[in-house]
Amino acid sequence: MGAIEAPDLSYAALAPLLFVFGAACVGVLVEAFTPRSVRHPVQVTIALVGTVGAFVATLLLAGTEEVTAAGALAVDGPALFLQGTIAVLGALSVLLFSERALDPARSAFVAAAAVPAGSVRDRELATSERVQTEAYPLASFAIGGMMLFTAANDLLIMFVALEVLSLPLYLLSGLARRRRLLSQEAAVKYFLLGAFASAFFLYGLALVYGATGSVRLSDVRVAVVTEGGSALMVIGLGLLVVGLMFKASVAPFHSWTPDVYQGAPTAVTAFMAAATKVAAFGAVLRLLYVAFGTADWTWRPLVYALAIASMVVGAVLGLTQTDVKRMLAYSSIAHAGFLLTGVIGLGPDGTGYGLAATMFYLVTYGLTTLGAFGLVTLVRDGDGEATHLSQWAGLAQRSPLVAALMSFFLLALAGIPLTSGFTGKFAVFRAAIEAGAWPLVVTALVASAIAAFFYLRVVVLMYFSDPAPDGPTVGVPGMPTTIVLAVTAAATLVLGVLPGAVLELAESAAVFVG
Amino acid sequence: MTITNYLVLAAILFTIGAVGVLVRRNAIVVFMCIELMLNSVNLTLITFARSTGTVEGQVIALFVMVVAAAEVVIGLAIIMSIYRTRRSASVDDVNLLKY
Amino acid sequence: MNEVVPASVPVDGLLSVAWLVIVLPLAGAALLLLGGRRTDRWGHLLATGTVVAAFAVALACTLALTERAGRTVSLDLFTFIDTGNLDVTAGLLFDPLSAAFTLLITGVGALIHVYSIGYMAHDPGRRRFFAYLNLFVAAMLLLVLGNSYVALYVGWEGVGLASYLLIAFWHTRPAAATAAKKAFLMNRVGDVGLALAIFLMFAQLGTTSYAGVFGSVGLLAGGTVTAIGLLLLLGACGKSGQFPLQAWLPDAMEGPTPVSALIHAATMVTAGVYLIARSAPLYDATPTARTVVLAVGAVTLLIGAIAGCAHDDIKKVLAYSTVSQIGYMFLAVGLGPVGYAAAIAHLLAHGFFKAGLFLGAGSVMHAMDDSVDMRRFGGLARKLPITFVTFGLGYLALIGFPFLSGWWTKDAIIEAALDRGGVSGWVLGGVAVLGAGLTAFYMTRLMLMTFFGRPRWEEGVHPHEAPASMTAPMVLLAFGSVAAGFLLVSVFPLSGWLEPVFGEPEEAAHLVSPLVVSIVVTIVVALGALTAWLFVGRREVPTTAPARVSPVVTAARRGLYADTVNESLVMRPGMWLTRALVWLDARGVDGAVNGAAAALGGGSARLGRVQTGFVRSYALGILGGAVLVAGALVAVTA
Amino acid sequence: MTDVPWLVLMIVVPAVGAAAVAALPAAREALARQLALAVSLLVLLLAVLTTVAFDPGGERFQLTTSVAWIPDFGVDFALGVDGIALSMLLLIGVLVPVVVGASWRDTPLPRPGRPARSMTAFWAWLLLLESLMVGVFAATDVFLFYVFFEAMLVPMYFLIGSFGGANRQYAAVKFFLYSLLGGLVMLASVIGLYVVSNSQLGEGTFAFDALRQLEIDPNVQKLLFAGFFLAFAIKAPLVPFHTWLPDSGAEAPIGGAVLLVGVLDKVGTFGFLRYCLPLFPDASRDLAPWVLVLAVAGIIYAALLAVGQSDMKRLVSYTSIAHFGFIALGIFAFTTEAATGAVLYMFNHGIATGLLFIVVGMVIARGGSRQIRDYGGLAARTPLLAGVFLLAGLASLALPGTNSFVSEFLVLIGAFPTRPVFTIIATVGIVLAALYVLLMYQRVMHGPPRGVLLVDEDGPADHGAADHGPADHGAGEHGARGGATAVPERGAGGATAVLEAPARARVLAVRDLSGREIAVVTPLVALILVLGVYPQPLIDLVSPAVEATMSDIGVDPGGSTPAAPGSTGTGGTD
Repeated sequence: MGAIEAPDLSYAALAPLLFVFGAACVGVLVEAFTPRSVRHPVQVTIALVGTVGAFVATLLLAGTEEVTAAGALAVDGPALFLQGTIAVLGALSVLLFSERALDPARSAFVAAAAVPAGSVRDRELATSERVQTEAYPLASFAIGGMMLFTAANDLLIMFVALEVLSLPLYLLSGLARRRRLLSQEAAVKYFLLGAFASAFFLYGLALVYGATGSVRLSDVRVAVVTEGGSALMVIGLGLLVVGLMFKASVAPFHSWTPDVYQGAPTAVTAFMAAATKVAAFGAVLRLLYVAFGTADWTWRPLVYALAIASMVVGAVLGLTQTDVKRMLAYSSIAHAGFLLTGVIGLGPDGTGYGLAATMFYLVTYGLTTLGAFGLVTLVRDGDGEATHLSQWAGLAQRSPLVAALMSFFLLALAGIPLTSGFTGKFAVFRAAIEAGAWPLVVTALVASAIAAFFYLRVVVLMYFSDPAPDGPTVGVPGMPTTIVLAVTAAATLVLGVLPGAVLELAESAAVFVG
Repeated sequence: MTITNYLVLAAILFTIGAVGVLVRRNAIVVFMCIELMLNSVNLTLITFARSTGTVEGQVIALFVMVVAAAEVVIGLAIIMSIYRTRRSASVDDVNLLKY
Repeated sequence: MNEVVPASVPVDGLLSVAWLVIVLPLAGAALLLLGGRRTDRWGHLLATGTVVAAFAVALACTLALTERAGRTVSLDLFTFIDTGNLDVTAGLLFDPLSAAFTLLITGVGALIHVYSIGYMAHDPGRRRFFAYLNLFVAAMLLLVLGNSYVALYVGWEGVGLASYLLIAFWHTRPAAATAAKKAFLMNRVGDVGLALAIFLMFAQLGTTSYAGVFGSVGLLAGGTVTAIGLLLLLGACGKSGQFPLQAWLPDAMEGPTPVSALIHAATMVTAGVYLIARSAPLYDATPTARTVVLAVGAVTLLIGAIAGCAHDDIKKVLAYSTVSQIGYMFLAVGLGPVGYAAAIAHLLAHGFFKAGLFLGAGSVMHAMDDSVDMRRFGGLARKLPITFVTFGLGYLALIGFPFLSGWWTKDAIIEAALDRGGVSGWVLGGVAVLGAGLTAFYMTRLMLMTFFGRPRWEEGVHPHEAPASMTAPMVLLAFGSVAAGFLLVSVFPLSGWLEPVFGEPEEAAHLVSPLVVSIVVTIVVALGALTAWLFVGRREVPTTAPARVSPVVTAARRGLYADTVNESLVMRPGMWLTRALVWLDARGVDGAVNGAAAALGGGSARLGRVQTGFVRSYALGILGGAVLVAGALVAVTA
Repeated sequence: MTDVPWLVLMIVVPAVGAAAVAALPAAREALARQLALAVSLLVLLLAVLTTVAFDPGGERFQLTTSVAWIPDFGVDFALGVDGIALSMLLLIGVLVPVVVGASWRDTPLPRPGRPARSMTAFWAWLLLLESLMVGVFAATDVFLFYVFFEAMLVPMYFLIGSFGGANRQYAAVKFFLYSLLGGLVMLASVIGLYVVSNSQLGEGTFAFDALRQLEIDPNVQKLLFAGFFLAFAIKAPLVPFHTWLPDSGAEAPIGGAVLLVGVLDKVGTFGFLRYCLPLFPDASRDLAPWVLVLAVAGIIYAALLAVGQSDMKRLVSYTSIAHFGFIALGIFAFTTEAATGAVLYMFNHGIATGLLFIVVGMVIARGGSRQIRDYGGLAARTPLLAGVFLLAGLASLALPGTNSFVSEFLVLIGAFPTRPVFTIIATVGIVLAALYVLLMYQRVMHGPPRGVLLVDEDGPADHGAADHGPADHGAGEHGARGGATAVPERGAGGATAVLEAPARARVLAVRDLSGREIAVVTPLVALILVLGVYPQPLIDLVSPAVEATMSDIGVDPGGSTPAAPGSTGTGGTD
């Protein structure tokens, strides 16, 4: 019986994860041991400390390239870059969560999720200041899971991370204070479909394991090179991709997205739209580039097709939406397609601009969409947020600033120059064309032209239509939301006008290890 | 018995689970079907662990069980809450959000 | 440089300010248009002054020109357009031909300005009228003085504009407005021909100046020259109201009478003759084109004469007469070197007597409260003695009464036509003679209906002689009508004067002796006049045109159906086409765009149905997708 | 003089002005428009100084500034002008102050039961638009050009959308999407160009001069050319990509329409000259016949449609489409004369059609309706207005003596030697031009009083009798396009209000030009006449650039025809 030699853990390299997970655990304890009165501020602080700490850690770790935890985790450029992104987006989302100025009941989250919606107790609680503060630890767990997701160098870790990020989200989407039925419905749908999809991922994992005898990405890579793609393995790959694409809400695995985005509390939707996308694509990139980078002939056509499907579905279905959140959901589906266009841009043996471009796009899209959803929380009427488009008519006359900001974010999503959206699109399209995929790019451009229509429709409504007499009011945001909007708007502008620094960062970070 | 049989059995179980998800209305049952899918995967993993002579498979199976347990907790919580609201666990009743 | 256009010698002295001829009236126009009401009181005097001054300068220049060897000066002003191979210098070519025209334009122009002072005395728009007149004079002078086809083109369209403005001078009358538009459009059709001719010259020779083009006619392929000739002819027809573009000229009579006299009788409409005469070197190189010119001239002179016989509108009769007379001139220039001088001579003489006739007509209208219906005239000889005398002299000159202007110039043309010999010679000569007879007929008819017989005036009309400012020009023009022909043919033979332009006038061997020709023509003319007397002189003229008349008369009344043809061939199809295209653009082209948008929207709505909201259907979608993906991958790898 | 960054100033000044105006409270409209006028005049001054600093004989691109912008994409913020671009800058400098003057008293379309909106935003957008337009023409970096090209849409979109006619939303969105689609397809080509440069030069660049050196495979060239061409053909616009223009031109406020047709659309033809020809010479040569087909078809087609219009602003828009056909003909005829003519055309058309739009706007301001049939006999009441209207019309039909003649003549005479057939067909457009101009002029200005001037009380009810001919078919067309366009259009600028007003008031509302209006039209009138008589300075300004472009596509810049004897100089020069 030799001594068990424990796998070496480079705690330094794991610092970002430790920060967030630590914050999460502390948060749970706080729920247990602090009086309800002080919970909210404390929880917010903890969550912020965790995320901000994680972000700082990633900055400090910049440049490290090591495989740790017995090869299960790869702390490399992409991992750190995306972890940093997720940390920032997470922090901003937490700020959105913590907004107390807008809702008369001082929070967008339910007082007690366990109380059945519409019951007497529920009506009592509807106006109480009580809040389900578990939202913050849950968020922290989700953020941690996402960061783990991007660093997973091992299919098993990837699966665990997938669940760690998903399960809290399932709950969070059910925690809306207003329109609880919709919120709960969103939770159920998200949960059932999420579990269903992860089952596919898991089966794929099993098949790949069977085909290669290992779940370590590096080993898989070797195996792919040596024995080529056996049917077993490609099917496994396919199912893995299915699981990931579900999270990235790529058509045809997008069907949950509109419903969940619409039903979930807007802050949570923002969080999902921004951070989950980043995490999911982090995993996609790692899986495809590291494990199957040498066998790109297997997945390239697949991604090609998925990209087109996603862009078309997102752009076309978005045209007829009447709900802002739902419209943004379809926009996120379309953007998933654009991101895949970047994924295509993997050059021979890992070179190529695709990785950097995709990562940059993730940053720009995440920040912009977060800001857009943040604005949605401001436009309210009697029963919470007024998300129906007709209610946005003539908003420019009610609140020029909100209208201007929204238009700016929408133009960014449409990819108009001098916004981050354009720089991002340019980057991924360039990558794709360099990889010779110009038909895909043309499709993408036409799709974005179509998508531009529904973005414009909102602008038209806000500026060129007359407000309905009993239209919604525009709430005065508190400090948190204000910060979020300021940061996202500034980022959208800066990344559009002077993207140089971030682009360089992305390029320098675009090297996988393991 | 060759490992193929185990794999096929697992595949069949997985399919049954998947089909179950599609055909059953009760949220609980749907969820159970998903659990069935997970377990069929476990079977696959064990089989491959055996065939490839590596232990990862079995380790992973353990992980999966844990995760599944966690999933159950979350899932039942959600389903319960909506059941108490709607007095129904049918997944077809929850379609306010559409189009 | 060949001898047709002698090399210009450096210009000095008076001739170097020849540009004043153009600038003076132009300045007048600008001043009157920009000056606004301030100039209302003295504007007309200024305008008249500028033209008189221009005439003075022109006269001086012409005298100066006679002293010069080669009698040709070319005057470069500034670079108009210079890029690539194209180098257009804005410059003047002052040679006998342009000199003759300049004198005609400024001279007759001045007289008509004077006349207008009286004629327009009570018109609120008098200032505007004189401004336009000045503008016209300037443009016309540019047309005849320019030293390149481009300069000519500029003047060409300039006179078109002036003509448009003046025809539409009384723009509240729909008829006037429409007539103006019609005139401009038909001219534009001709202009396209002129423009294409210029393009062709540039494409072939890389230049558009007279000197350059005429200097290298020899380099052109026969076909090209013919093409250029025909295109130029198209332009000429448009401007001079020749077949097939003659329909606008009679309508143009909607304009004030002085305009009809100056623009639509004396000067502008003769620009076509000038163009062809000026392009003599080109036409000399292409008999084909020249023959077409002949044909056009012959046909038009008949059309004009026939239509003239049936109209009761005094101005319309004169207008058709103009068409017909210009037909003579085309016929003449079509004959080539033998005809050029004759054509110009007839042109100048015609300028005098036709202007005089129009002014007379104006004076009659002035007396008859602007009525133009000859059936309501009659017996005016006693009421308007001066008008009667001057008009009568113009009439005699026009029909070619022996030893008056028309007799000299028209007979020359007829002789030249006959001298052509062969069938064509006889045919053309015959046509010309016939035309003379018809001219005599319709002019006599006009005279009789207007000045003789019993008054058939509307009640309340009290004819009175016009003021001196109107009669004086008429008198002067009458002298011209009498003497011009004699002077131009015998005293100062124009053919000699024009020698630098058209070369030595060859003495053609006369197939028919001039004397015989004169006698025959005179007889035919007498017959024509007699017939007219039999028709309208002997018996009472009904005050309304008889409705039941022979198809010939109907045809004549309707200008030989020129308008009908234009309408049915051009206007209506054009309107249908426009209508169709408007529909096509809205439904077809734009429809496609909107249709695509609608299709997307519809597709979106239909596709949206897939989003049923049922978890299980979503799950089905995912499962289907998964199967698809796995299947596809296997297919790809296997 | 030359070391001053004139171009940067020309971009920055209006942008800053826009910001300042936008910062003003909505109530301070008067101050806003005064500020706008001041800024636009300052830009005009800058444009003039720029021209002074520019040496026609010197480098192809002058007054250049270049700062690395996005190094990772090899993008520089590079500015510089050749004669062509400079002429466009001058056009902008001249037109914007005029537009400010013309829009001085404009108010947004009144909305029933709502307080009138403020015009402050209008002035801000206008200045921003000016800044971006300058940028488009001054950019020498393809990426930068593209950025300006797309960004330019936004202000125009808001100008049309918030200050346009009754149907403005449809027009604005149509304009934006149409242009955006074109722009995005161009983006594909832009990136493609970048990738090619990346592969050929080692590191990707967007610098125009560098890209011009590339040796691109002909087939690739065709693809890239197609991308650029589509964008420019939509912008220019060439038939059949034109249908957005009549809507935008008709719905836009007059000021917006002037800049839209006068400058914005020139970006398309400018793009042909600056990007399509030099960057893809082979493709340009191979595809020229097809482009010419579009161009010539457009000349005839659009002219006929103009004849058929019943709405003055739509009519003018269609005339512009025809004119753009001439410009395209001049560019793709590949001769120095024609190309020079095309550039002049771009400038002159801006002036002439700008004036036409402004005058039409003045008529509409009086009558309150865009329908030709609501007018008649105006000349009797407003001689001055009629005179300017006529002059603008004559300039638009290229009458000698007006600036447009020079350009049209150059285009045709230059195109004839290489493309006789196309040219001959195009000359038909000359006649049609006369037709549509004179038809509109006669119906609006001539004849007895009609429509708004009708004193008997049935007001515009006399439409049927008003006049027959194409106008009515046009009306039919409008009706067909759904009440959306037909009926409310009459409401544009409160037409119905005016037309229902008692006849006396209605007639009295029709006065001749005011002092302000005279001041607005005078500069344009002067330019039309001066450039009509003495265009050579402008020609000298643009010729070198044109010749450079011609040599880029391997055409002897000397000129179209082999100099034949007698071609050396003309007139008395020999």
